[in-house]
Amino acid sequence: MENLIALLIAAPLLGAAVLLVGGRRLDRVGHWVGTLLSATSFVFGLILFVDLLGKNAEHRTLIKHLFTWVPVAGFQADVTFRLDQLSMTFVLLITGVGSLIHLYSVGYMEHDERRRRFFGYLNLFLAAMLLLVLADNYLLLYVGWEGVGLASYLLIGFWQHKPSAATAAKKAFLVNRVGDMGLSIAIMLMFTTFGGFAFGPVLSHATEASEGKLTAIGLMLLLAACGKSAQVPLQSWLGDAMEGPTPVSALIHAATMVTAGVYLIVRSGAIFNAAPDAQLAVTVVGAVTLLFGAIVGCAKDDIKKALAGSTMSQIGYMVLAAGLGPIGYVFAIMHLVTHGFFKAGLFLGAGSVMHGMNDEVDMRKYGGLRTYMPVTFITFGLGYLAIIGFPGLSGFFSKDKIIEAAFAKGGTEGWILGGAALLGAAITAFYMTRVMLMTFFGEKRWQPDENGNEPHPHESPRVMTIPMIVLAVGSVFGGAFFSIGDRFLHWLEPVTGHSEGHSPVGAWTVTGATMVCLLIGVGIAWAQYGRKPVPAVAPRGSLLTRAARRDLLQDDFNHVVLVRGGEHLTRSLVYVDHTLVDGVVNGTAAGFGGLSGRLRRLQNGFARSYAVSMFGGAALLVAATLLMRAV
Amino acid sequence: MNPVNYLYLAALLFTIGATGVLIRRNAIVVFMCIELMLNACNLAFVTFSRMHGNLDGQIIAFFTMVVAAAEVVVGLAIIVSLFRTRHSASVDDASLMKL
Amino acid sequence: MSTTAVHSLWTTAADPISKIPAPKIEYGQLSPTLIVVGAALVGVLIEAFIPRKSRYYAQVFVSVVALCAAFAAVVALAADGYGTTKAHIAAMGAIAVDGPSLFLQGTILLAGLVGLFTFAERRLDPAAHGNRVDSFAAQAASVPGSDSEKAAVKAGFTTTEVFPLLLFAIAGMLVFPSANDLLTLFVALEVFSLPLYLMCALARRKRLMSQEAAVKYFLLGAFASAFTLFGIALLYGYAGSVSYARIAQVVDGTVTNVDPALANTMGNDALLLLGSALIVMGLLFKVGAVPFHMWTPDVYQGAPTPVTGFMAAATKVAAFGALLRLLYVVLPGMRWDWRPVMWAVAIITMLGGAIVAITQTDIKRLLAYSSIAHAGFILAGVIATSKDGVSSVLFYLAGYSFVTIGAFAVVTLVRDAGGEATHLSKWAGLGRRSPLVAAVFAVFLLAFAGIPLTSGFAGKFAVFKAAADGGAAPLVVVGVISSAIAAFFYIRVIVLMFFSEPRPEGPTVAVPSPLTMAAIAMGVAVTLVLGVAPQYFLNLASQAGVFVR
Amino acid sequence: MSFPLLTATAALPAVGAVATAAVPAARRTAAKWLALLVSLATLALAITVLVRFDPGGARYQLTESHAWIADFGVRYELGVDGIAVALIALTALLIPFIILAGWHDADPLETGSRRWRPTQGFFGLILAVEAMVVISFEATDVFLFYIFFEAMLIPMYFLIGGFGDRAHAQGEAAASTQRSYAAVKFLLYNLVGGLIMLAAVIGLYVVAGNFSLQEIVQARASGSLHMATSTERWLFLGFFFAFAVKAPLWPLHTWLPNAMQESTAPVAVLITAVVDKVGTFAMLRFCLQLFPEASKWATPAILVLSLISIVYGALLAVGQRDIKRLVAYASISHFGFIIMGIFAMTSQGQSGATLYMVNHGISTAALMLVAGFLISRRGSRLIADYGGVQKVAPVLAGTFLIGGLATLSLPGLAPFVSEFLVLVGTFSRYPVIGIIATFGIVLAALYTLVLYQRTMTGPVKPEVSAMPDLRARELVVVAPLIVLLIFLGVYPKPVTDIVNPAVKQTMSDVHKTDPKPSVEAAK
Repeated sequence: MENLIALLIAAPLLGAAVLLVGGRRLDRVGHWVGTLLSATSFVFGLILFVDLLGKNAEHRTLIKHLFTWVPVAGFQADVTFRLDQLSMTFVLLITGVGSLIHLYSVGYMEHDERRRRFFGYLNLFLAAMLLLVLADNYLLLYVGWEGVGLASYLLIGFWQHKPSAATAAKKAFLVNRVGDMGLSIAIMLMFTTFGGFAFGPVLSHATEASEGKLTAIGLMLLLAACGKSAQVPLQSWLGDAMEGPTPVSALIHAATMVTAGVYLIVRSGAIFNAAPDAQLAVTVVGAVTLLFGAIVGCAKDDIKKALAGSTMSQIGYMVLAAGLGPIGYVFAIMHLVTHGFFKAGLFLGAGSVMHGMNDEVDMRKYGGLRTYMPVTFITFGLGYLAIIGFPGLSGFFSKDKIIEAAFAKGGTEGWILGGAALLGAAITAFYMTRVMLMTFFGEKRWQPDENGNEPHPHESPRVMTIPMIVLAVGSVFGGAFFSIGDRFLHWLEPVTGHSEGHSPVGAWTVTGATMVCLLIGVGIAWAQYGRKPVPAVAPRGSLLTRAARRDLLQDDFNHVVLVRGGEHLTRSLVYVDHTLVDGVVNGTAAGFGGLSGRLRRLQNGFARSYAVSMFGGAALLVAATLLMRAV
Repeated sequence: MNPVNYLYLAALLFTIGATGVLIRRNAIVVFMCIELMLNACNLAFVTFSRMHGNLDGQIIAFFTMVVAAAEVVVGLAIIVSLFRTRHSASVDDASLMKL
Repeated sequence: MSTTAVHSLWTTAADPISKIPAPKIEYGQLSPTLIVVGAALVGVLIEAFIPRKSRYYAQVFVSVVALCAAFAAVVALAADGYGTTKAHIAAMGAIAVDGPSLFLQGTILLAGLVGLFTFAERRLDPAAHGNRVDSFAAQAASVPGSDSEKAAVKAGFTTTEVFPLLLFAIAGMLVFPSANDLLTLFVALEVFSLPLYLMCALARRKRLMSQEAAVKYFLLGAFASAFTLFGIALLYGYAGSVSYARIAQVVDGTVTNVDPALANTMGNDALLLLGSALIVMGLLFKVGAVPFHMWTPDVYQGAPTPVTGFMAAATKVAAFGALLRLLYVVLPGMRWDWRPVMWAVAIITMLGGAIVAITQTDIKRLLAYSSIAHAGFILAGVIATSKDGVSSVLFYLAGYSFVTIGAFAVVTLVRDAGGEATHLSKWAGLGRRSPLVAAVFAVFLLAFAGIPLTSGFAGKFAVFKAAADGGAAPLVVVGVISSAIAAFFYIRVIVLMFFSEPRPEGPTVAVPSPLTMAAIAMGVAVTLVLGVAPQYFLNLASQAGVFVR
Repeated sequence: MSFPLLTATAALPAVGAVATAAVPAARRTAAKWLALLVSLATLALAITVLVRFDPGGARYQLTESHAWIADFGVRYELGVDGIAVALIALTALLIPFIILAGWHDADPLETGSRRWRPTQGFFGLILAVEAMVVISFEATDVFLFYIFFEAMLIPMYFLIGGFGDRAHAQGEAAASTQRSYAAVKFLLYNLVGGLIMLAAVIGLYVVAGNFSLQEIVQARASGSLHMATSTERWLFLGFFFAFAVKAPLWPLHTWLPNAMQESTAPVAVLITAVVDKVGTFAMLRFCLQLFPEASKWATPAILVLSLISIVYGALLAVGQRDIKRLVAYASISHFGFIIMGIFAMTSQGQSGATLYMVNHGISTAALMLVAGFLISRRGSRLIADYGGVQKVAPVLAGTFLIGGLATLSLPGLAPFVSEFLVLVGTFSRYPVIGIIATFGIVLAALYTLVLYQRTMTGPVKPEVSAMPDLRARELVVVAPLIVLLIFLGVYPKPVTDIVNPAVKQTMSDVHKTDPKPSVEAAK
């Protein structure tokens, strides 16, 4: 059974290799090969899942040691996989949603001549992501970690002929690298602290290490998480990442990769539990990001960017929960899964809309599409209800739990965090309603573009709608399924551990408050975009709005400080290298040249002056000899 | 009379010769000055020979004369050929090669 | 020419004449020198009696035979153990037959032989009026460009006198390093100097420069030897003798039977110091050490290139030999006085030669300055004042002399309308035109630069090692630095030859006769052998490293 | 005695060099094939060495020892430890690719005289360099090592100065002047380094009396050979200076960009991937073993310098407009890592450094050779002259990207393992330095991706629109390297197994042990 774990990764890896090396001859079948292989690995996942369910909770951990990777003295890195409830959850999410999106892409990328390569990249991503969640030590996790980064780089920049896409891809990779730095430092710290970096030893002995070290490790892991999960301050890349094809945004930048940070924190729970300061930092980051993302989401007119902001904010919720410790881990993962469903669904819906609208992304040019593309409308609508936490849908359960837990942290912290979470809920309701209204309601606002061909909105082909439907189903019932009888809790508890939080305010109060926030948000949105028609060109808007449109000026900051500053630094260094470092050497050479030129003049061609020098030399010689005797 | 004085004389002559070499332009004169230096050496040899009461110095003086004569032969030959090509015996004119 | 003999003659003047002991001369052991001198005299007779047409061949034949024979004699003597066990002072104290002298004589003879080949080269210049011509004036006496010269050329005259002159010079050089009293030293000095003065004046092309070189060399040389002679006089005055052994004793204070006059002069260190300083100066002039070097570039440039090559190689060998013997045999007692001075000289010589060479534009001057720098390196070995020091210097000289002759021989090949094209700019792109010649020259340059696997490196290493052992580490550092500087201009030439585009009107490379080829081949062979497998020669040198006292 | 395998490994290319150079002018192709075959045969020998070498066995194996220059205390002593074996294998492996990649680089444009044979010279010189590099990896006699360490400059010098990129912006004349400038710079830098080392070598002889590495090390260990602290330090500095020039270490690095920029891509690879490795190798073998105390004394300074190299090199790489210069500065940054690993004095650091030498060789070869193919197509080294190549030559772009990813040490590719080992090794003893060095990985990503973006992506420039994709020969060069990169990234164990014992030895030579973790958990 363990060997299946390896196959789980091998299948998509094989796909990637075949598709990328295979060359043109595979162009016709490439996409099906890719879809098939990801489906295969999903099937493997299911088999393993069933197998785990067969065992009792304590023995639901499978370890598969493949080979020794880097053995140097005390430094022993193995290629070992660990399949437990946590990673199992992710495996199913990744392969499941992944397969659906493969299917969707078959239709979506139909007219792209490089479709084969697209599927190769998708498979590569699956393999890397699976490696990430199945690794049994941090170094191997690191491989998957950067692997998904690479895949995301390739996919964001898939349309490389667009400079914007290439730039976005580069940006994503670089920002992630900053995070990776954190991860590698964390691993080094683990090595010097525990003499190793495999989950087992490190996590089981976490408490023995000094709190200072643990805090350091925790903060470094948090940095890594920020990079991968687009949390403040490393969130800037996610918005630009929307340059990639929409299925990519759905799979990588909504459902799976961006949640890797949450996985990392939850996986390292033992460390964080022993380092409260680090935990606090995590919660703060989460809270800030969930507001940040929400606010950005409110201002964007680009449907994908709006969704990207929402993703950011939802992951903020998860990180917040993960920062709360045992009372939050389970809910973080649960929200992660449900979010995987509805956010993927929303993105696919957006993709379907764009598909029908000649890749138009500006919501102000949509409007009243519900009649043109009913299926998209319904699935998107269900996803919408789910994400704003409409009672009974999955978002309701998972988010509500997180808000409760936030209050349950207790003390002022609890109130602040909880308040932030509530506020976030309200804003979420607002911007999602906004998206909904601007896209599907009101009257049509689209005109023929400059070369006169007017978009003819139409429903997408079956191959695209089926995945949307499936995901919609998931986002409707997922939450309820998990929560009833605390199924998910019991499933995950053995790994993450769980402790009931006791919030100062009753559970129902929280729920009620959430509902109120929800209604307020929806109401405002309706007042703004439902009742009166939406202007086709964005109004100037308030200061905050304008700031939010520019991602709250975070990019501008980066540009001024990092990019410009960096350019100046490098330019001046180039100058230094040329004039100073090189100059010294050339200077010495030139110096000898000049000296030589001067000495040459002594050789003036007159025999008598030669004689003089000889005479002087003789005199010196004599003088020196006498002097030597004198002293 | 104290033979040391002859040494002083020899030194004096030698210095005069050397100075001549340094300041005179005419190759012949320069050459003569060198001869003067050689003869100063001879004087020194003879003097020392007298002081030490052995004859080596005097013998050497003869050798020196012979050598000097040989030098004259070679030297004059060279200088004359130079003179015939340049129509000048000035040492300073012979400064094609420099630096 | 034993003075002691004569002396004894006088002191025993009272006795009947019949008692005069005949001076005892070991002809066998002096045979190398005697053979060469004899051959030189034969050469003179040839000039007198053999018809002009066949003189050239006769002279070359005689010289070659003589040099080979002399070398054979040296080898025989060495094999007979005169270099080591039987080393002693011959010719009644005038000549030392020991390791260093035999080794150096061997080197000089071989260098002379190779040099002779370049002298005898007659294929480089286009034949004038159907007569093959070498690089020497048709008739030295005739004014350049005059009718008499034209006539001489037309008549196909050649200055075959250079061969006897060469032999005389070699003879002098053979004696120079093995001279064991100051008089012999002086006479030998003159014997090898005078012919060189003459030969410098004999260039066929560029007569003016040639004559100028001769004049400068002659006047300065004579000037220097005057100083030397005065030094000898003072030293004689100090020690009351010119025999090395005797002076050494006096200097050490280990002398027996001190008569009052000697006691008087012995007390006077000024004599000793002045005298030794002046003699050393004369020798430093010959090796071309700063500040007595200024004749070198001009003379090297003006003299006929074969002469330059021979001079650069053999003179250095002989002069350093003499210097070694003087410092190691006569003046070890006052080591603490001359060592610091020599330090200074070595340092300025190394640096001066290297630095000034950087900006040279004439290949012959360049090599001249490089030879100055090398003199500095060798001095570092001399200063070591150890057996290693001696052997390392011997080894260095052996390697260096052949590289030098080879290099100058290559210079003779690169010619244009005006004879040899010695200006560096004309060497541009030589590597493209005739890769082989350029490559060979590059090998020589690398040897000069002391790149490993060439004799230059082995020699430099030996010398520096000896110096460091002798506690002259700073000297080694300076040496290293100046080698770095020197490397710069050797490389410049290589760059010029290989990496720059050949000039359309650039010089052509003449195809030489087997003679020059042999000279060059010899140079390359020695360079590589001494570079890759120097052990045998190092043994030779270290066996020969002991002076007889 | 047994067959002198090591000598053969060095001698074969030497003989091949002479033979190749001797091929008549007209038979250019023959010379190429001859050179290729010789290099392959050498590879075979090197593999034999690899196989015959027993990691568990004696420190130096396949040893040979013959008298050579007794007067200098020099013996012809060869022997290989794990580190040497790895590097010999690397050298022998890369040369065939270099030759193949440079197949047309030395075809004569104009003919000087009929005797002018650039092609024969080019390939002959490459083989000569190989021979000298190999023997300096094998030498266990300091003097023997020094000789070839110096001598290898000459063929390199001719390779740099004599052969350059074909099309040049300012025309051939300007190109040749710049080339010879680069060549002279290369030679002078290294010669000065070498001469200073010569002084130290002589000093070593004065102190030790012979040059045998093993004897000296044993004598020092047993205390029979005492070295005054100051003496040891001076000698160490003398040696280290030469190696630091060759490596190259900041601030002695400026010759490398010029050399790599002006020489053809294969030669550039020869410089960074092969010749420079001798410098870092020598630090590991000679500096640490001969002068352990001085090494430890100098460690802080050297670590700082290497740190500067890492960051400085990376930053300058970002600022470059010339593809080859960019790669050169990237290499400077990587050499910083190698040296840092060596002087971190931990097993991870030194094993990592050795592994790094191998990986860097392969990855630079991959990147630089592809870059060379690119440049040969467009005839320009300026990044700004490219754009959108990915569209017209996807395979070329793909391989270029993989080379780049290797340079930024992406996990899964070989360089990651070594770089991480170096970082961990440094971190475990000098945390601050380790952390700062980690910034290097971000900068590496920056310059690599910027290079890729500017050249390969974006709209297709008209000049590159007709650019052909990789040809068969070029693919044969690149593909194996990439496969190797991936393999060693996934399974570096074969190399580490060979290297570790040697590193263990070196660690004991310098009397250092790895720092212990604060919590003994993993055990």
